Amino acid sequence: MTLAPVLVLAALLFSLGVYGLLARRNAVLVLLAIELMLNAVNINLVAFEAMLQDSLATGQVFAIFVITVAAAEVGIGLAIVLLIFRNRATANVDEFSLMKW
Amino acid sequence: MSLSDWLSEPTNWVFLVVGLGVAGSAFRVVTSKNVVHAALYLVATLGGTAVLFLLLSAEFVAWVLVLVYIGAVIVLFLFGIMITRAPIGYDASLDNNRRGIAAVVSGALFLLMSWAAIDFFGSEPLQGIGEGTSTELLGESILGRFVFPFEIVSFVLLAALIGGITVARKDATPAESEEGV
Amino acid sequence: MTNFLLAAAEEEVHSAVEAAYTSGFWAEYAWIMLVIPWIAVLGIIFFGKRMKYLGAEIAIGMLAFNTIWASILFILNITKGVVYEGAVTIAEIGSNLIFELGWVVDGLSIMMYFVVSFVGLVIFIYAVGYMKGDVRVTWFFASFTIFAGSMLVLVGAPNLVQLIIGWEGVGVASYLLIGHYWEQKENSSAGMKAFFTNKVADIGLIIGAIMVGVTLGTFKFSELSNAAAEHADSLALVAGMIGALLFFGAMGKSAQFPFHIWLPDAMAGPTPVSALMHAATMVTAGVYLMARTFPLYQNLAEDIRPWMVAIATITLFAMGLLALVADDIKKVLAYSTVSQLGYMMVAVAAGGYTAGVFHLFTHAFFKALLFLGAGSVIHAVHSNNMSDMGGLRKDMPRTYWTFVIGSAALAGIIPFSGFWSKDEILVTLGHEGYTAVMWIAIAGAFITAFYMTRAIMLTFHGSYKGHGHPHESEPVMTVPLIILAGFAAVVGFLNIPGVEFGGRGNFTQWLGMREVVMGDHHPTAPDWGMAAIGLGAALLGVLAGLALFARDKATQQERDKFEIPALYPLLRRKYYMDDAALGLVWLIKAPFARAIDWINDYIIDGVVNTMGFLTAGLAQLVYGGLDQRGIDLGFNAFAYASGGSGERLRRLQTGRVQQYASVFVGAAVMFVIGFVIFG
Amino acid sequence: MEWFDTWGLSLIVFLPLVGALLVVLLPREQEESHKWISLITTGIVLILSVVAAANFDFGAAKSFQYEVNESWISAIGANYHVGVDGISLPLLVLSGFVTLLSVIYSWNHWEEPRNPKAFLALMLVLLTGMNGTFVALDLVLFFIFFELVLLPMYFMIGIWGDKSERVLPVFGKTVSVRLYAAIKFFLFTLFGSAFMLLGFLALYLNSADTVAGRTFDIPALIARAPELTMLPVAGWIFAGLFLGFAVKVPMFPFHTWLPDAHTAAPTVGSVLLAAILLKLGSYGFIRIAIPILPEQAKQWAPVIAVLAVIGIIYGALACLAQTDMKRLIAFSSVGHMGFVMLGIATLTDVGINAAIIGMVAHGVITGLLFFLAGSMSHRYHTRDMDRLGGNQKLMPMLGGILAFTAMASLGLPGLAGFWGEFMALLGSYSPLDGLSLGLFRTAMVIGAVGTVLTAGYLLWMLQKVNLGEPKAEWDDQKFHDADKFELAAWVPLIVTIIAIGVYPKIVFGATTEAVEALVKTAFGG
Repeated sequence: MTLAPVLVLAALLFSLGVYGLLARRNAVLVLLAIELMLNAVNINLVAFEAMLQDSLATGQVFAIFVITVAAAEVGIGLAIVLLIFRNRATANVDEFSLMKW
Repeated sequence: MSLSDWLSEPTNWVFLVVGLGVAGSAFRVVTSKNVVHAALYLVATLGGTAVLFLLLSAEFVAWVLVLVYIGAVIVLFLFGIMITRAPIGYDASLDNNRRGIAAVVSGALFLLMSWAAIDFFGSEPLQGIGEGTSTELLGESILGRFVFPFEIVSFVLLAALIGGITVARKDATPAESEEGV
Repeated sequence: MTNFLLAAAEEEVHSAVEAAYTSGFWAEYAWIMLVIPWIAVLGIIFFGKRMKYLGAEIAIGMLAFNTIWASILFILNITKGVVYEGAVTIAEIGSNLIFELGWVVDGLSIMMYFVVSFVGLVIFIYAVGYMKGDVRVTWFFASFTIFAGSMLVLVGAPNLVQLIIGWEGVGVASYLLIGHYWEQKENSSAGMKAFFTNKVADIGLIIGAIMVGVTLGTFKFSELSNAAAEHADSLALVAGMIGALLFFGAMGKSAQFPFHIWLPDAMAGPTPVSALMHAATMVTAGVYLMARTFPLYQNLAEDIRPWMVAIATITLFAMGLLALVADDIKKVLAYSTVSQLGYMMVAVAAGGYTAGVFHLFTHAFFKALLFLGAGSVIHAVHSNNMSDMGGLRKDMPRTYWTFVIGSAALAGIIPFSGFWSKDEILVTLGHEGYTAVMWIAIAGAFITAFYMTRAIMLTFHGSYKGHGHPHESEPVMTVPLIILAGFAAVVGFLNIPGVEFGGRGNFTQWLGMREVVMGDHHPTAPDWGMAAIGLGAALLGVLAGLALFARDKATQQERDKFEIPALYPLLRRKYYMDDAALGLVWLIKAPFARAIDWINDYIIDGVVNTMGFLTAGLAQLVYGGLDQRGIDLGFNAFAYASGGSGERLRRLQTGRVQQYASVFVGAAVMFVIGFVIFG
Repeated sequence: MEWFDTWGLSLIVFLPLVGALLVVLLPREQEESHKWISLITTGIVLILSVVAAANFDFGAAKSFQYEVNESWISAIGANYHVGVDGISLPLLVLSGFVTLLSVIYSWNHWEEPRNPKAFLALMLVLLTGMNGTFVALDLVLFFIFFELVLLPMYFMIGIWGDKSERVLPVFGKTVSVRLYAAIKFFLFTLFGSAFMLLGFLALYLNSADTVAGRTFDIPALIARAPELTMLPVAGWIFAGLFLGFAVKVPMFPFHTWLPDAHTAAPTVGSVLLAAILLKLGSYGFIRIAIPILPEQAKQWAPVIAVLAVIGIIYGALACLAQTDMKRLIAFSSVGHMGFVMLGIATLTDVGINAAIIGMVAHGVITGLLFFLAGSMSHRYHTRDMDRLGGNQKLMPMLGGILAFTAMASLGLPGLAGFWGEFMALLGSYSPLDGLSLGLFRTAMVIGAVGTVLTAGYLLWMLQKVNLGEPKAEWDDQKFHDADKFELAAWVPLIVTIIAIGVYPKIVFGATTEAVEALVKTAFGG
């Protein structure tokens, strides 16, 4: 087993995440795309860890951190979407316009 | 290393199958016209990723991924989808009208990153696959060398928790008027 | 060209004259005359409404007091000569700029004190009758008293700054009184026109005063005269400019062409106002200013005098013509006033100090008389138009006879006062070499006599064309007429060449300014040849008037058109001067002002608002990121920056959140590719 | 009276703050006590200012008197340094005077949403800021007071201002008049003073060679002017100060906050804004910018003169296009302050004296005009001149006072407004040696034309508002003429206008010597 295919897979996931981020209107789906990107990062971390065989297992540790942060992000992100939805009755990103001058 | 060499290794077959599954379901996550389906495809992606982690001998991370993500985050997502009453079922308006640009940009990004990966790590072998990383090592690492980031992350989590509650609480709605200047 | 100062003899004469003059109590306390009108104004405003004659008592009492004081000074001046100057410093800027308020007592100012107080007194008394039952009698007398006070401040001014104070003061009084019936827009507009026209001319006066002040370090007339007499080098450099500017100012107040446009409209005010301000005193302020600064023109600013003569000549002739076609009796007199002001101005400009001031003096009496007579008629027939009058001779005998005397004086019929003063002007013009101007002035005398005959014929002869039965006015109005008629008849004798009164020669000597001995030409014996020509022109005018207007004709317009068809449209439109002025004002007010307003709102404020919006957008961007409502920076900051500018725009711009992200990611990719390839 | 010599000024400055505190502490219901406290406080402040003026040594008007110089923030060398000289004395008295009259006027004139407590407290804080600016002799102190003025005025406009809405040109946005004006006022001034602060800091950094010797002290900086003005950055410093003060004056083209702020502000707000706040800018020029950087002042003088003259003509023409009476008066301020700045630009003692008397005269005259405009819109509920008319008939006394004030405003000789205009023109006929004669004399002529236009728009306003028959819509309405509180506030102003007009020495007596010394120190000769 070699490193490159894993990295390519991670790159693919990341790119798909970017695509989703740019192309989706629904806020929940945008959040999903972000999860994809974070997941790609995790794969990278673990793969490099597997390559380097670090004595502290740094890659895996950070993958765990990323998962934690991702959980936090999803929590707060969804809370916001919820709130906006409650006030605006829409979860579409391009209709968020809360402030007018 | 030729393709036949690569294919001669059994783990690579496993990787190929899992990787295609991950890639395919990830593709469906960002293209599905159904919000619930998108979320379920993400479950598949994450499950595949967990298998991949096992292949890369990161068992602990794999189980964390399954437990935290599939167990909690996705459930959260589904709740979010239900509460925002996103149309469960086919909905063409889930995408905006800039898919072309997005596709070009992300495609270019993908090409760039894979080129870089292959160019720099093209034939880098992965050693020690299958040996497994001891959870003990991880534990020592997290609570030893990385205890400070760990504590910070826990704070972030706490803050996110409180923040999420504060934001989503019903009586904490923002001021009704937005007439500000 | 007479240079009246023979350089060698100058000092000697100067000191000799100085020694002969005395001051005494009456001159030292002459400031009281300048101050009590203002006390009277306060008295009228605060107590006038509760008094029997609504405040007129206070005004008349004040003027009576002033008349007595001025008469005493006048007599002192005739017998002994009086000169005094006093001042209070009201501001000192550094060491070289001092502002003073003061009073000057010399021949010229005594003459003006007397005219203002005496003619004012008579007219105020007349006004009690004329204004009876008016809407705002108290306010009328208050404004009128403001005028009297300002005029006294003006003529008593020892320096240019005080003169300007009085000058603008009479301007305001004029504005208030012309617009006395401000319920009608035309009247308040006439007041505005007067004020505005004068204000334009005042630019000259103010800048001229500034130049005097800076050049000489003082605004005092005495210093100005001395500097002019001594040909002070600093002054000589700018004297022409100063002279032109001061004359520019004088043109406004004395209604010289082309600033005459305000005076006929000023007739919108009550008739006593027209009589006192727009005939007898205020409009002569310009002539007075020229007389006060006469040494400057005599010695240093000679090169502009031909221009002054030219303007005055246009005024005296062209405005006389306008009086021919006016139907409104007050307008006839108004144009006549402008024309006579031209006479005064032409005399002063040509170098005839005494001639100009003497005409000012006589004109004050007979023109006030004519206006009051016209007022009496208007009071009786309730119309200003001569086409509504006619045949009033029998109904109003006292008005008629006094009006005739006034007209005779104005037309220059011997022995009435106008004859003597006009004759002196003609002599001066001849003597100074302005022969062409002299002949124009003689033609002007013809026109004067002509239009006055026309006015008398149309008003008092023929058949009555108005409504109701006109009656002679009550004594409170006719007695002033008779008094003024008496003066109009005799004041001319004061300056018959060679005839002396009191101990100090005649009017010419009384007027001598203290600072410099007036050396302008004043004949010692009458010039009977010139008198005959002038009188002949006047009589010709009377005859022409009689010939044309003795017969009663149907309407005013018919007569005019018949007689002077070529000139008629031009004259009826007043040479289109008013239209030009209105056009100018419109130009300033409509396109210019609107353009400025537009620039202010759209361009300057536009820039400001754009900056404001941009800044606010930026602020929202930052604020949005920190907002406790949890608005996610990445999603919405740009949306806020774009602001709520319509659904369509908003969608476009919110789309940009992701568009921006596309660009951002794309650019990053390109950058890295570029870096990889070229790096 | 020895204590007065040292702490009198501080009392004048901070007593209003104490008053404001008292007002704030008392419960909202006790309106009468709020009013009385404010009245007594401002009254005492005015009395103290008058006492200060009476004890002022006019023979030594050029030196600072009642001076206090205590160390304050020693780390940056900022001192609590206050004092008055002949230049600031008239303005100090003016600010106490106008504020007292504003309190009297406020007695029964409250704009919605009433709340006298807050309004009076803000007014008192404002008084502290204004007095403080006029007596501060330390740049930090000056800056603090200069900015302190902003807040109360911001709230006055924003809370008690015009409740209507208007559509912004160009953008087509509908904004609330008062909020728009308040924010514009605030941001504009803040924008300018940011640059001013930079200028102050640059002066501080260059004030001495050693860190310990650096100072914000104005007299010390003036003493060091010859070195400071030769600095390579001196031009930038002056530009910063210029921007800060020019916005406050305001000079064309930084004036656009002024019509909006004036129009939107409550009556008393406009009065204080016009009477005193605008003076802070021109005072800053005289007190700080010119004496500390004389060479730069010379270089900038033509620019200032040109902008001033543009302001005069521009303001007058803009006035002619207005339909809103208050906005017209606001624009007239642009023109009048143009004369003030023209006087300053000449850099002569005549011109600067003209500027000071112009400031005082504009303070009382335009203050009175805003009082009148406020009282009229109080009664008619409109400021649209097309709807007004015949005011003289409906309210003779108010109309008469309006006519008088308009006359004063157009610079009628014998009233206060004349001296500022006349002497500004006089000064620009012979500006400081080295300044372009041609430019300044052209400016003089244009300025003189400006006086004509000024007369034009004021008479036009009088005709539209005061004269003619009242419009039919007012037929069945009862109007009460000026009441006793209004008269109590206005009559002192009228008397002042006449007094200064007839006897300008009231102002010049204090200023002349100080200005002369200032010009001499700055430009020699």
